[in-house]
Amino acid sequence: MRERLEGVLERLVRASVFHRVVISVAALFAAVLIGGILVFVSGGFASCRAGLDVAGMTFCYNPMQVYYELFFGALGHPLEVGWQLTNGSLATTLQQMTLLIFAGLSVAVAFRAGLLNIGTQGQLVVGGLATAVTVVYAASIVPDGLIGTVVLIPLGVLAGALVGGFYGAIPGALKAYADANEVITTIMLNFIAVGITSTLLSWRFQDPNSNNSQTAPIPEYAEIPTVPVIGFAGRVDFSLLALAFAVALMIAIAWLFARTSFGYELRMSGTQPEAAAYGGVDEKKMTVASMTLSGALGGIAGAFWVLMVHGRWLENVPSIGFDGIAVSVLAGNGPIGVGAAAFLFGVLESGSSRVGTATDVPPELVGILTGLIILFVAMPEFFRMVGRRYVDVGSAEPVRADGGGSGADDGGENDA
Amino acid sequence: IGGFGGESDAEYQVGMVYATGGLGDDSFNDMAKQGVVDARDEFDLAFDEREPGREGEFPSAQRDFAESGDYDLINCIGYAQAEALGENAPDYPDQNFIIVDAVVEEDNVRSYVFEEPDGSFQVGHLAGLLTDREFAAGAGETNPDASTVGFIGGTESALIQSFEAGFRAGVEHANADVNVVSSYVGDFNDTAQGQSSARSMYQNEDADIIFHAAGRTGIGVFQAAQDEGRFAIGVDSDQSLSNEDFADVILASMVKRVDTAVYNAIESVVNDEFEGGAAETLGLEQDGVSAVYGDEIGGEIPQEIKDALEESRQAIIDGEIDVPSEL
Amino acid sequence: MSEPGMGTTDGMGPTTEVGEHTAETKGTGSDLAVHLDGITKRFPGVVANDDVDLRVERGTVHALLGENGAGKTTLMNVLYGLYEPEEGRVVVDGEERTFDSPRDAIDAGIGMIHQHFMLVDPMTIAENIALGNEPTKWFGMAVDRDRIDRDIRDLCDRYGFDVDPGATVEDVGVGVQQRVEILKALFRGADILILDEPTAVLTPQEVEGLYDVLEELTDQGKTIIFITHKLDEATHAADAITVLRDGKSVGTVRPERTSREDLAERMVGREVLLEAESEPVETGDVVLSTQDVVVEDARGVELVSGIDLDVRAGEILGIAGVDGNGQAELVEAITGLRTPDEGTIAYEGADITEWSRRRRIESGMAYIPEDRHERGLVMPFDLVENGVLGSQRSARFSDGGRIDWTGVRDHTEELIETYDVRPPNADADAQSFSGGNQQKFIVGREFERDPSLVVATHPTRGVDIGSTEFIHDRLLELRREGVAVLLVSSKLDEVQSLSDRLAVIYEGEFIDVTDPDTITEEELGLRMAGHQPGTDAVDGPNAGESR
Amino acid sequence: MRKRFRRTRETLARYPLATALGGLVICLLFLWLTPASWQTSTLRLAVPIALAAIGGIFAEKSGVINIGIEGLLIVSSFSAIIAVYWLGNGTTLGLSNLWWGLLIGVLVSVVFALIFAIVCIEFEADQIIAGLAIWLISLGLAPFASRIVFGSPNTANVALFDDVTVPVLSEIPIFGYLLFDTEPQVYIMLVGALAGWYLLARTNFGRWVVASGENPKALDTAGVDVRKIRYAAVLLSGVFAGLGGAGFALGTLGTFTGTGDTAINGRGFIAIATYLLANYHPLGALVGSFLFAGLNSMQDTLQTAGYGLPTELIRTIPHMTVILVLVLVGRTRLPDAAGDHYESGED
Ligand SMILES: Nc1ncnc2c1ncn2[C@@H]1O[C@H](COP(=O)(O)OP(=O)(O)OP(=O)(O)O)[C@@H](O)[C@H]1O
Ligand SMILES: Nc1ncnc2c1ncn2[C@@H]1O[C@H](COP(=O)(O)OP(=O)(O)OP(=O)(O)O)[C@@H](O)[C@H]1O
Ligand SMILES: [Mg+2]
Ligand SMILES: [Mg+2]
Repeated sequence: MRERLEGVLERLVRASVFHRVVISVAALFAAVLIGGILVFVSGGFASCRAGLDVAGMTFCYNPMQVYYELFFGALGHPLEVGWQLTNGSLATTLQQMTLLIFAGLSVAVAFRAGLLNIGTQGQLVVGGLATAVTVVYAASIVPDGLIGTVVLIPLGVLAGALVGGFYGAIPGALKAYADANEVITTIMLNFIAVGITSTLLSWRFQDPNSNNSQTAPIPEYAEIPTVPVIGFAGRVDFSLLALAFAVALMIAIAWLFARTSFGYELRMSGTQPEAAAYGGVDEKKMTVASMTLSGALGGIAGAFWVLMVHGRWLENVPSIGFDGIAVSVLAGNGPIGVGAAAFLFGVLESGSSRVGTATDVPPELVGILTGLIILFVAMPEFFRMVGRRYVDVGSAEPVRADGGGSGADDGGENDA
Repeated sequence: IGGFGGESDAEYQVGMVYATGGLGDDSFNDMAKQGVVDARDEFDLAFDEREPGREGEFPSAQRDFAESGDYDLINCIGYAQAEALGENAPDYPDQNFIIVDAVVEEDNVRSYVFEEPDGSFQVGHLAGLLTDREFAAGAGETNPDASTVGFIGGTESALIQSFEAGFRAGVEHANADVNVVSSYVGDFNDTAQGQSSARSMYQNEDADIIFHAAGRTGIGVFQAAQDEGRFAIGVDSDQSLSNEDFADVILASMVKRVDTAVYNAIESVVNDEFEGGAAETLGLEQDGVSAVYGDEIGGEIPQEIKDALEESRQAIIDGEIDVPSEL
Repeated sequence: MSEPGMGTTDGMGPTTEVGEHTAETKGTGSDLAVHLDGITKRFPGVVANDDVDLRVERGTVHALLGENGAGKTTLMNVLYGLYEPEEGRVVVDGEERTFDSPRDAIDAGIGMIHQHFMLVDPMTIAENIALGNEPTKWFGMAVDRDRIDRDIRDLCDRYGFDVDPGATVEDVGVGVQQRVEILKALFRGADILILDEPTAVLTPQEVEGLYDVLEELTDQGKTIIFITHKLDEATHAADAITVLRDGKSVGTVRPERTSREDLAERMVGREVLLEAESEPVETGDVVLSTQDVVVEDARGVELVSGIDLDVRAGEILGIAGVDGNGQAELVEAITGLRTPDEGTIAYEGADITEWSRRRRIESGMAYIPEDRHERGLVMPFDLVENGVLGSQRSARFSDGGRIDWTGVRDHTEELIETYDVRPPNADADAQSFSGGNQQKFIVGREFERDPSLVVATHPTRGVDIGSTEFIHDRLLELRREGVAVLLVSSKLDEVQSLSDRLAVIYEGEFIDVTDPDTITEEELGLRMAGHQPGTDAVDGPNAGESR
Repeated sequence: MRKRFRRTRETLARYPLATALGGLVICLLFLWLTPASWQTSTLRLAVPIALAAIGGIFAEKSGVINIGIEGLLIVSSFSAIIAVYWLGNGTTLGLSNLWWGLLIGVLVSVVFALIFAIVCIEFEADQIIAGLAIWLISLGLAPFASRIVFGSPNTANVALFDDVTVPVLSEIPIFGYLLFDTEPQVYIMLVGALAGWYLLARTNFGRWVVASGENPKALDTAGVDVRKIRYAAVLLSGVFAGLGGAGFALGTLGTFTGTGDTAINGRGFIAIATYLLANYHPLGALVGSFLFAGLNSMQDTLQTAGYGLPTELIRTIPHMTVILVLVLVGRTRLPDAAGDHYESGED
């Protein structure tokens, strides 16, 4: 009986996709639960005009309301009357999701290759600047209108991918040829990316018409166009085309991993580098190649941030790259999972501004929640233990004798 | 689902979109908040706040308020919101906005700009006059043998550089021989680095007085001043009041009355007198910017210096002194 | 010759032998150092020990014999407190004990030298010996290093060991490491020593040395249990032998009353051929040749110092040597896992020194790596994915970048069937197979690559008799088909019986290349320890170990 | 070229104490030749880096890579400040409230380290990911709490530690004034580094920590509970990081800034780079922290002296240096079992 159950559990544990989903959902719930407790308790220390009085203390925050705003706010309050699918909040959610898919894929590719690329952020920063600068300069020689759109957008994405890829190749090469730990170098390169881009900006690319630290705007026709009729209309900085591209890229990466020699070699390098070397993979080249691919994806995230969201590059790039780590981890570094995780983090991102306006709860809450989710996702063993306990309670008492007791009589028999 | 905090049923609703750096900066944003809090105490008013973490969040923050249609006025604090507002304002023609520190030429936007270089000129003048003398007050004293003053900025942006430009002009106006050293920490939040920077100025360059325009980083300047027994000049609000722990080294502050701007705008809305499309310049004359002497040690500044400052103030107002706004 | 009832399987209880055995000595259990009584230990899906009895008399050497996976290590881990048995009693020195951790076992005077040495490589020998039992001074504020050194010196004197306590473990040879392990146990006052496959990595001379040590120890009243699956060792060194099969004890015998054949049959449960015979075959062209190959480590120390060799088609060139004498590096240079610092390597007439590993694979070089867990298999991948390892870019399984997984699966299933990989489940992860089955799979994959050269390193290491036999047969078959084979092994009987020519490697150089049929095992052992043929020792007694 | 570097590095690693002393001598030479403000700034700015690095050494040596150390610095500095704010000036139970603040900061850091330890050791979480999570949680939690208490992500100002002057010793020329007339957190750093080195190199606990990171199974079979050692090492990393964060807060910051990357501003990550460069030697980490802190305060000196390099570029000097040093001296050898779970009885 016990073995049967163990077998079932074992199989559950083995069925990795299902397993991943269960763990991720459980982690989400656990994080939400703890976050809720945190919100409620901290409400006891905050001051407010009206609150919930419990045992002489006044609790100012209602966790239910916070989560209502966080999760439903991000979708534009679907349960309220007059809800439209194409609302601004949902657009923001999907916009973030799009960017996070790129960033998450970037991290996933490196992680799968066994490289802890913490540098997606830096790759995104330099890639984005390259996109903006390229498009601004190219716009002066390319005719405008539809031709401009068709030429400039791919050109911009390409520029972002190339420069991001190059910036990712640096830690790759440092790792391959100088044994420099990639965690450290990528963290450092993130700082350096900020320094370099901001120097470049003030040196040459600053928009002369603005006091903000930013490049000149790219022409309107070079921004990712929205889909007419079914798309999100108006000024929402989101395009279904971009999301479709992200999803396509996601599927392409999944295909790359599963079906191609390169993907096989990449996964093998990540799982067991010695075996990969044995199997004919040049470890150094693979390190550089996978970091380049990862960097290129980071650069593409930067490109879309520029081409879809702002129409220019601004200093203080949001931490899409770091969130990409969270997305990839939550997805177990699987490309398809990245889509789902990116949606969740899109919701968190967009919902957090709803929380900020609609409640008095400090907006840093969302950062804490993100951390908690990652923490719980990182410990599948915890949920396995919880699960096992749950299963055991429902089963017959397992037979488990400690050494000693039962064997006492046998000894005598043997001696006889 | 209702929150425990309780919904407000005030007659007027105001939205605040603060500059990056957010509340708690002891200066710019806190001053803006002071304005809306003052107004709330005065009128039947409630307000909601957004603190974007970076420039890219401004468009959506403004839009969120405007989209709901619940707000009688949306206050956009900081020059960095200008472009976002320039794009958003025409989309919501019935919504009233104000912007501080920049001009947005739209019919529903009222702009408030401050003449920071003029205010900085004033404190520069003060510093230039004091550094040459023997002066001790509170926990600080000058070194009469060296005549050096310092400027510490947050990031090296055009706005902050205009503070430095005014400050340098003021120092030079006082005494062309005084040496001005300057440094940009690159961060508005790194107290430790601000401290280290200021320490280096006080110790290596023998600076007597440092004027900071560096937000939280400036706290480090005050700490260093206290440690080294020198002086500092605050920015945006009267920092000898908002940081009273350091009142014994804060000679003066270059105050920017963002609170007045916000209060006035709200008042005009309440009185139904809001006038969009106009830009209001707040300079020395309007008391929009001014050198405010430190609460604790300001009184010990010699009268002739105060008189000299008053003189230069008038000269600027009268256009006799031309204060540069660029380095 | 066979004892009555011993040739058959399970049914015949251990009672007879044990009874007989104990009857020869004191008769009661009172002088038993260890008595394991009805031990059962299960792992998910496996019963590693099934109602095992073991009685070990004080002051004797007791061998535990069995195939891979028979449960020997598990049984000893139970005794050492690493595992908690589901059933059964552990009686030590006549007292029933429950060991929750090795600490308890150590306190009861048990020391264990594990199959894989439990040493901390970057630490010194002294630090390792004292680990966990450091005497302290200044109220526990500091380790008393002088006292450790003194105690170690005392122990070395008493048992005739020769080690340098200040040397770092990773810098000394396996022979020394093993002595360190024994010293570690003695240092904490062990009276009962468990040695798990202590001879796997030793030269015959070192093995002899170990026997002497064991004798010395038993003379001092210590009790030894040692695990092996080598028949000779058990019969040679032990006072009593207990055989395990499939987790069950199939009896305890005295070595003088049994034969190798009989023991082998007990272990395997059927009759086995103990040696493969290689009949002479026509050789062809030179397939592989190296010239003056030099390999240095990161510090610039030469690991391979100028090796020349030729392997012809249809020939097996054996390389014998104690691990760590450069054979691993030589093989890596040949197979492309490492670039030689000097010298050239030619393959089928072409200079391949600069070729990548991939190119070598594609040109028909098969390679059974030394370490199947690290290199030969991607452990978390299933067998299908492992089946294409090395061929992922070959035209056979891919068309310019895309892998034909259906083809790979068919191929893998074929491999599983031909090479009798058990369980025959292509979708199971490589790590879920036992060592022997993993090895069979690797061997199959490499042999079925249609190679012109096979480089086989320790192809049967840790593999039980049955599988070993099979692998040897396949190797000889390939040779008959005209494949060139380079065989590296530290098992003397293996290299000796399979090779057509035999080279002995010592400190990165070939000591000698001979006809394997004309050299005795003892001579071979001497060469492996660095003795040039016909001369005296080139170095001191420990020369082969410290590098 | 590479080989030579590696050889140099190995030689250095072989004589760690000599290397550390050599580094120290070079440092002192620098100190002698450079302005005093640079030196004091360097010492102060080195505090969080050095102590966090030493903490990190213990955790990683025992086999648990703690990249959440930045988070520990954040929570400890925040809670130290808030504790002092609540306690106010004065003394409690005969101990200055600043010291209570320090203690509370350390305690909070230890609590976070404990959570991290449980997650990694008990629930076998991936250490890098869990460390990242600890950082993210701290990064959110400190300003979150600050907003609830102060209505702002930044706290109020509190008093700072005063200098403590050691009589006589402070009269020593060149560095007497630096090392013996300074603030408590600097003493804590110096003593902490020495204590860390002693603990690691001279006590049996230190040996067990090393064994636990290199070959836990060997330690286990030698009768020492690997889990206990790892718990102890991670908690110790919490203590050191807590001392670093709280000492930095109460000795230098005097206020906690919660916006952006907070007042800690990546110093925990620099600490990780520091101990990797120092090849896990606590005294080496101390010297390494001087390198980074020194580069940081050098920026100030350069800028005020009017060398007009772009600020943004100067600010990346420490980061570039890290990469350069990593490339030149090559890979630090991570403990063999770092990052792996260990379960007794695993084969
Ligand atoms: N930790 C474990 N988890 C699950 N199963 C195990 C574990 N350790 C051993 N086993 C199982 O127990 C059986 C006995 O293993 P054990 O290591 O005792 O064999 P052995 O006789 O020492 O073999 P070898 O000669 O190869 O060392 C193995 O076949 C294996 O299936
Ligand atoms: N830690 C473990 N968890 C689960 N199963 C294990 C574990 N260790 C060993 N096994 C199982 O034990 C079986 C045999 O393992 P074991 O290592 O004893 O084989 P082996 O023949 O002794 O190989 P080797 O000689 O390489 O050690 C395998 O089926 C494997 O699944
Ligand atoms: Mg085994
Ligand atoms: Mg075994």
